[in-house]
Amino acid sequence: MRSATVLASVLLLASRAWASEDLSAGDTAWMLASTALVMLMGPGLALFYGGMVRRKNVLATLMHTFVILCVVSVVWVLWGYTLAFGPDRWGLIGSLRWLGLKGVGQGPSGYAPTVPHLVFMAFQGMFAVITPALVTGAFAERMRFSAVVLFAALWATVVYSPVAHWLWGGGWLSNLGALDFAGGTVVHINSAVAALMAALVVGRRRGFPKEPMPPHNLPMTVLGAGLLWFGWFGFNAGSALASGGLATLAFVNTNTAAASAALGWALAERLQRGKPTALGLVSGAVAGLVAITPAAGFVSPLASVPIGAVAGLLCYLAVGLKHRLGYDDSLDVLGIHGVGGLWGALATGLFARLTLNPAGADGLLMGNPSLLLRQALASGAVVLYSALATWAVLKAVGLVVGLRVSEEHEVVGLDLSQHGESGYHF
Amino acid sequence: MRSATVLASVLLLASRAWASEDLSAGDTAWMLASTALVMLMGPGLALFYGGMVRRKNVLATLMHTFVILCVVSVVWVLWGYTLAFGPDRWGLIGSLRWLGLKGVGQGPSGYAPTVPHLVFMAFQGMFAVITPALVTGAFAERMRFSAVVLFAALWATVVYSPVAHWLWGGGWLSNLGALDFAGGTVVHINSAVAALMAALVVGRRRGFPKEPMPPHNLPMTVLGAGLLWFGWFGFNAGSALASGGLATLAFVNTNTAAASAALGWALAERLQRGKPTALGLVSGAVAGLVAITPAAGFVSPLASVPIGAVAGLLCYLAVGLKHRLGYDDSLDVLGIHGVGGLWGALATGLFARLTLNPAGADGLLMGNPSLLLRQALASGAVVLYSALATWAVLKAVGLVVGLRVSEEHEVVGLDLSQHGESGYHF
Amino acid sequence: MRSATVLASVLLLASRAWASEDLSAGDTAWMLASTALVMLMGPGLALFYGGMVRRKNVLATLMHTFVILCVVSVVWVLWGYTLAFGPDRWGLIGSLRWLGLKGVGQGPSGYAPTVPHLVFMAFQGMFAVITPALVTGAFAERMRFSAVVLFAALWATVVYSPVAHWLWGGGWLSNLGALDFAGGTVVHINSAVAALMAALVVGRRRGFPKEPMPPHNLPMTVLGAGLLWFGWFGFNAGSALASGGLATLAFVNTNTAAASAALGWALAERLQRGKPTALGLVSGAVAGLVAITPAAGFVSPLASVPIGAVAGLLCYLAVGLKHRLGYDDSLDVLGIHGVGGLWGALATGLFARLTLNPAGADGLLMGNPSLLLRQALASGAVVLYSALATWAVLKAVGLVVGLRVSEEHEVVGLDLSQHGESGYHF
Amino acid sequence: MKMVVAVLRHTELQRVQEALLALGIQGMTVSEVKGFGRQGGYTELYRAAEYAVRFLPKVKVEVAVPDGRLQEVLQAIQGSARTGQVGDGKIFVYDLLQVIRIRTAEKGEEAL
Amino acid sequence: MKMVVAVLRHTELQRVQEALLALGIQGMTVSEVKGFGRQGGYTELYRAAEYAVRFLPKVKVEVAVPDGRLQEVLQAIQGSARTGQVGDGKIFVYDLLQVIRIRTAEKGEEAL
Amino acid sequence: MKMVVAVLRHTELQRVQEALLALGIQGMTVSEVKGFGRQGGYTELYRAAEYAVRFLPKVKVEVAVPDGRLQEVLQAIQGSARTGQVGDGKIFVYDLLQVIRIRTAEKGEEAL
Ligand SMILES: Nc1ncnc2c1ncn2[C@@H]1O[C@H](COP(=O)(O)OP(=O)(O)O)[C@@H](O)[C@H]1O
Ligand SMILES: Nc1ncnc2c1ncn2[C@@H]1O[C@H](COP(=O)(O)OP(=O)(O)O)[C@@H](O)[C@H]1O
Ligand SMILES: Nc1ncnc2c1ncn2[C@@H]1O[C@H](COP(=O)(O)OP(=O)(O)O)[C@@H](O)[C@H]1O
Repeated sequence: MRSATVLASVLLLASRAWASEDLSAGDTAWMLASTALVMLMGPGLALFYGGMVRRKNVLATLMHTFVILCVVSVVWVLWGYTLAFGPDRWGLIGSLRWLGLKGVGQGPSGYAPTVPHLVFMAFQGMFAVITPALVTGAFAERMRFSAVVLFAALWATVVYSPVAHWLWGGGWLSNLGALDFAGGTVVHINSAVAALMAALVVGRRRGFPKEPMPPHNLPMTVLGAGLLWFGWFGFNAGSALASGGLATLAFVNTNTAAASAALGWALAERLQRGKPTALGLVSGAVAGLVAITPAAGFVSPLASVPIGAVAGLLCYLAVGLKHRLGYDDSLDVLGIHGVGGLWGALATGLFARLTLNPAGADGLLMGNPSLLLRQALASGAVVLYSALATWAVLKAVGLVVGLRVSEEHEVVGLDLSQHGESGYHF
Repeated sequence: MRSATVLASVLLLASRAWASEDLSAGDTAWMLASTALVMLMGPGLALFYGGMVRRKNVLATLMHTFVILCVVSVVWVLWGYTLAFGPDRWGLIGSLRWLGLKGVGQGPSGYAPTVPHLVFMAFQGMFAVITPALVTGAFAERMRFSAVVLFAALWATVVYSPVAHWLWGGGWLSNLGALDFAGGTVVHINSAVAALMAALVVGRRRGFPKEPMPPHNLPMTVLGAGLLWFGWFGFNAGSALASGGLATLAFVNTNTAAASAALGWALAERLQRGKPTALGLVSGAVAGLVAITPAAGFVSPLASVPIGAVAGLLCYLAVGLKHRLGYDDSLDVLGIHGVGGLWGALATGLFARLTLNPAGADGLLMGNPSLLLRQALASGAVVLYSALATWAVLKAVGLVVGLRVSEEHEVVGLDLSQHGESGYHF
Repeated sequence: MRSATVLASVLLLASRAWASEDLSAGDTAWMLASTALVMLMGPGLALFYGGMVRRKNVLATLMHTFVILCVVSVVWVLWGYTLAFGPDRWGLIGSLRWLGLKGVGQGPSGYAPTVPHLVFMAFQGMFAVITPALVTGAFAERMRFSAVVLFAALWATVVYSPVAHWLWGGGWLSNLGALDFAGGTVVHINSAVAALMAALVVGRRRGFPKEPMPPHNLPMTVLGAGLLWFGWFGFNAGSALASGGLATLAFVNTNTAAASAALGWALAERLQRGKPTALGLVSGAVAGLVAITPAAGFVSPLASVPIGAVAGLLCYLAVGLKHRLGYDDSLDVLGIHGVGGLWGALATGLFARLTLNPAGADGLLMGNPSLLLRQALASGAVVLYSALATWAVLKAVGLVVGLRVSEEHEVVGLDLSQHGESGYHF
Repeated sequence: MKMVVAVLRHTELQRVQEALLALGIQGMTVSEVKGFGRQGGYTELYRAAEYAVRFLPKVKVEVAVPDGRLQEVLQAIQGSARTGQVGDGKIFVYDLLQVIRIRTAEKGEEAL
Repeated sequence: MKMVVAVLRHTELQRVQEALLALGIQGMTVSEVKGFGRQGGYTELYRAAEYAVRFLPKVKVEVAVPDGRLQEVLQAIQGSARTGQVGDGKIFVYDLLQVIRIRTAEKGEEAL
Repeated sequence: MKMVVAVLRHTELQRVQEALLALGIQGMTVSEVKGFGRQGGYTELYRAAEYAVRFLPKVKVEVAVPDGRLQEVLQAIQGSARTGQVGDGKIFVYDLLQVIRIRTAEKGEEAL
């Protein structure tokens, strides 16, 4: 009898342990921290971009990212999340079942069984924020503020949510077997293509490319890059959706690729122009962070070195294109996030190893060429959809509020003309 | 016999699991991270305020928050913690049993049974730091440095510790059933009332309100707001005192309210004056963070949208008051933390739902008007006590070291006259 | 029979619990967060230093730390980690068994049994980054960029890795019983001695000490100090290599010592020169963070108050030495990290208490004088080795690429002459 | 025409501007300068280094005026910029050979 | 010799510089100033405070020229700095008693 | 009275100031300028964009002096500001019609 009691209490204990294993405090702690880190990429990006524009546009540029953090945070809670991650409809979009977060609560979800559904929602929401924020680099220094707000709300709904669904919400591209650990395709290729469309539709800055437009505050840009690097640990290692070995692998790869890419870019500058630059070093780091994003949970730390170094080199070469081709992607979203993201998607197809992550696949170097193909296909699909849908969104925004400020306001600067403020009173 | 051995070892295991469940590594990880995040709100607030003052006072303003981080950290360890959280005396104050952290160790406490007592102490200490630091916005650009130091030490002891005890340390207001999840009353209403008293006692800046005193470095303010938002995740979600569903709920509400409030303020500016501003956007975000603070663990994410939006609107209207009423609350502590905090306390009484948090209560919208009453009562009690006690503290500081710098020093600027430094040598 | 099944399932449960205890999600969450925090000390240090130099050298100074983050991150993955932490050879150095992270994977290691080996590697890697980055303060405003890059790679290999091995990788100093919780000797004394050698070998800045060289942007330095303080929580509390009581103790000590030291320095300034300064306050905080580093996991929070306060005072006195002795340790690495680190190492020998950490020891105040001796011995050994080896590294770098820029370039500034950039276009 | 150049305290700029507006002066150009004079400076302290700050921030106002209005302009500036403390600044008067308004190519007093 | 001082819009500086280079002018000195004139300013808004920004950023160009080249320099500046909108700025001409090149101690027109 | 305006390298400012103090000169006004001249500039690189930096930072010193002291002041500046490298800068001398000390309303040489 005593034994029975003991057993009963052991069973009780077992069930408690079971229950507390369902929702892991450690995994939740890491996902909360990761979500906060990805949120910090917003201010990081704002500073990264804000330092690169001319002084008269610094506040407007900071506001672009900041207001998108606000707009998309609300959109995501109301309808963005359910469109991206709600129960699948035809492989294309999420249903409206989780509209306004109905049913998204403190218990776990199918996406991440050891953490509250709400933290998965919040983590993904920060990705929905950062993606349109990246696009703003393309139309910096000339876009109307109201156009940015409207663009962000529409684009998050019409472009980001479906694409996220395709790869992460159970949509057709994930069924196809394409891998995107933390958003190389969903975030970077997607935003870069949108950026190119925006640069083309909105048109060049007055004076581009003849007039010098040097960055007004590069220490601000360096600080922004530092915060981006820091936040990216949440972005990539958080994409394991749990604490543990996989998160750690992604963490290490993230750091290694960022470092390698910064060195790659600086070396290229040194060789071609004799001087490595601060802007080059931090741009290279961002390029490496972009490139490792889709691969972070699928490749080894050693593979991160070439993935990063090549990213630094390729993106350095790519940022020169705009001067030759004549479009004004002002802060090089295409050159860095497009080229870096595409290289990362393909590099995943080259370097991935199933032994590192059973949810992954083997890449070309492990003798499996099919993954590479699937990566190319997924990238291509996103390029196509993003280009068309972004074009439509921009046209709609143009009709409703107008895309560009007047030439006089552009000359005076957006801070004074659009917001009635000056960045500095020194 | 074998069975007995098995049982024994199972029991051993059970007791181990029990023990390790007592102190949760995951909960502790989140509380450590949260404490660090709240500490970062110090530098965040310093920059938020530092960017808003004139160039000649930037270092002095940064130092206000920085020195308070130092002074109150030490005060808290020595006597502040035991006054606020030591074993209750008459519902009014903590006893001196934990003076100098005697008995506060690596094991758990009654306040948070799954994390070390020391981390609870440290987490609460960061709240004791940030509260007087908020007050400094009211007397920026004219207060003596030694007065700030003395004020912080006294105020943390005489005002913050008792009020924290009343709501969180087992004091009379918590027994009354008033809710304050993360400090709407203890931190924000409390500091804002103190700020108003300080503005009145210290007097206006020379030249206020006629002379223009535009912010000298708004990008600094935007960065500060970004760090505040980031750190606030620790402030609010850490107030669950554990990782898990409740922390997640508070996290999501925090982000949603901040975003909604920023949009609310910007919209109000747009409607009333035609232009949304960068300072308005980030001020709105802070207003939303303030307002959600007391409610974060009691309301749903959908409720955070109106809580935030109304906070943005109300605080926008409130910051105008000082020009009409003539007091110089230089950086609008009352307008943002007072009005936002009061609205948040009442909104908790409106939107709280017992089903979300069994330690909470139902609010008016769930058919329970009594909570609203209790919220109003608690706020009123804190307003009254804070006003009187702050007044006394200011008078005492004034007698001992004098509150204000000389007019000549105010004109030259505090950096040069009080600290022998210039913020910038450009 | 039923009972047998129950027992079996209980045993299954037991084994699962066992397994999941091997790798703790909570411990891993804290180590991932800590690693990210220590990485952020890179940008923090960059800003701390960058604000103190003259405007014309701000980017070069930021780049020093940033490029070292990149170079050492790669070096560490490739060969640095195995030299420092690979299986011990003669108590002096790690073997090459883990070259290129071979065998360093997602499972636990002997160093930290509850977290993935990879996160231990990454955490330690961030220490290897920050140590040479600290050195750059000694030769700011005159060093060639290529020399910095080469110096970092060599120094991390030849100086940092062995010294880390001696104290943390199972080398002779740890066998001797010297304590260094988070790097007082390995990081701070080591970098400070290297800094002195660098200041002597590279020589003074043109114009030192006659020409005024005031910091160009002190708010940047304050922000950097804030980020350092925040990141230091990862540095010290992460050095527990797990979440829990010990990490918490280190966390609390870190905060308390930083606060006390800032107050100590400011008080000394006030007494000696009448005015506490912003640069003094934040320098004091850093001095306190340095001093508590070796002691953080061995002493009580109350002991952190004198450890910090004395650190603030001593370092304040020490930074004056360079003007009297005539070497140009430009940003006071010796005065702060050397003096603070040495004091911390000895203070550990004074204040350590075995009851707080069974892996520690009792110090002099607990009646055990031998620890103090061991601390002095370990410090002495590192001073000696670091001085000689750093000298050799500097000579080698000088031969290969030259240490110093031309005088003309120094006058124009490193940003323009070495990197073809200006920090600000205002 | 004359160019009146005044080096002032920042705090007095607004009063000077208002005094000039009251006279009907329609334009001026302002810049940041640093002044060294009898006014004592401050000592700046950065860790162990002390620097005497002998250059204090001042503001320089340039106003081109027709010859006939010189005296009243000088009086207006002197009256409004004065605090009576050392460091109030100086007014310098130069002869102006020519003034051209770029927009219209107007010359001389018409261009003011 | 004459000193030609022009207050211009920032956006026109490059064109002015090119026009002067085209004339063979070998040197100039530029500084940041703030101008007040007929050109309307902006209103700045900071929370509840509104400030009329009456001082707009301008750039000041100083060119010392030999007497014989004054007219063409004035024309070059006026031609290249003009947008036709209020706020184009002004050109002021002073007499220069002496110019010295510090490096060589050359004096007068040789020093230009 | 004369106004002596010198455009110098930043690095020589301190020596110039000391040279003037040694002459008993009691005041001066300094500002930041950018100079374009024979001195070669640098190339700035920002990602793919290269800009020739033709404007180099210089410092402008203004000293009002009594006529009788002009020559020694010119010599002091020229002597102390010279490095012999291209870009040492120039000294310009203007006639000053009037000087007023705002604090006391003193005029002319008394105001210096
Ligand atoms: N000889 C001078 N040449 C040019 N500027 C001068 C001269 N003397 C004074 N100044 C300017 O006038 C300012 C005020 O002069 P100062 O001697 O300090 O006070 P005050 O004019 O009240 O006697 C100085 O800061 C400087 O900018
Ligand atoms: N009387 C004046 N003295 C000095 N500067 C002047 C004067 N009038 C105008 N300015 C300068 O010229 C600039 C342009 O003048 P403004 O009246 O706005 O336009 P415009 O020259 O096209 O009529 C002003 O911003 C100011 O810097
Ligand atoms: N004609 C000029 N008018 C105004 N400033 C000039 C002129 N020529 C040169 N300067 C100023 O003098 C500085 C030095 O001139 P530069 O030709 O480079 O060297 P140097 O005087 O040694 O020949 C320039 O940077 C510029 O600021």
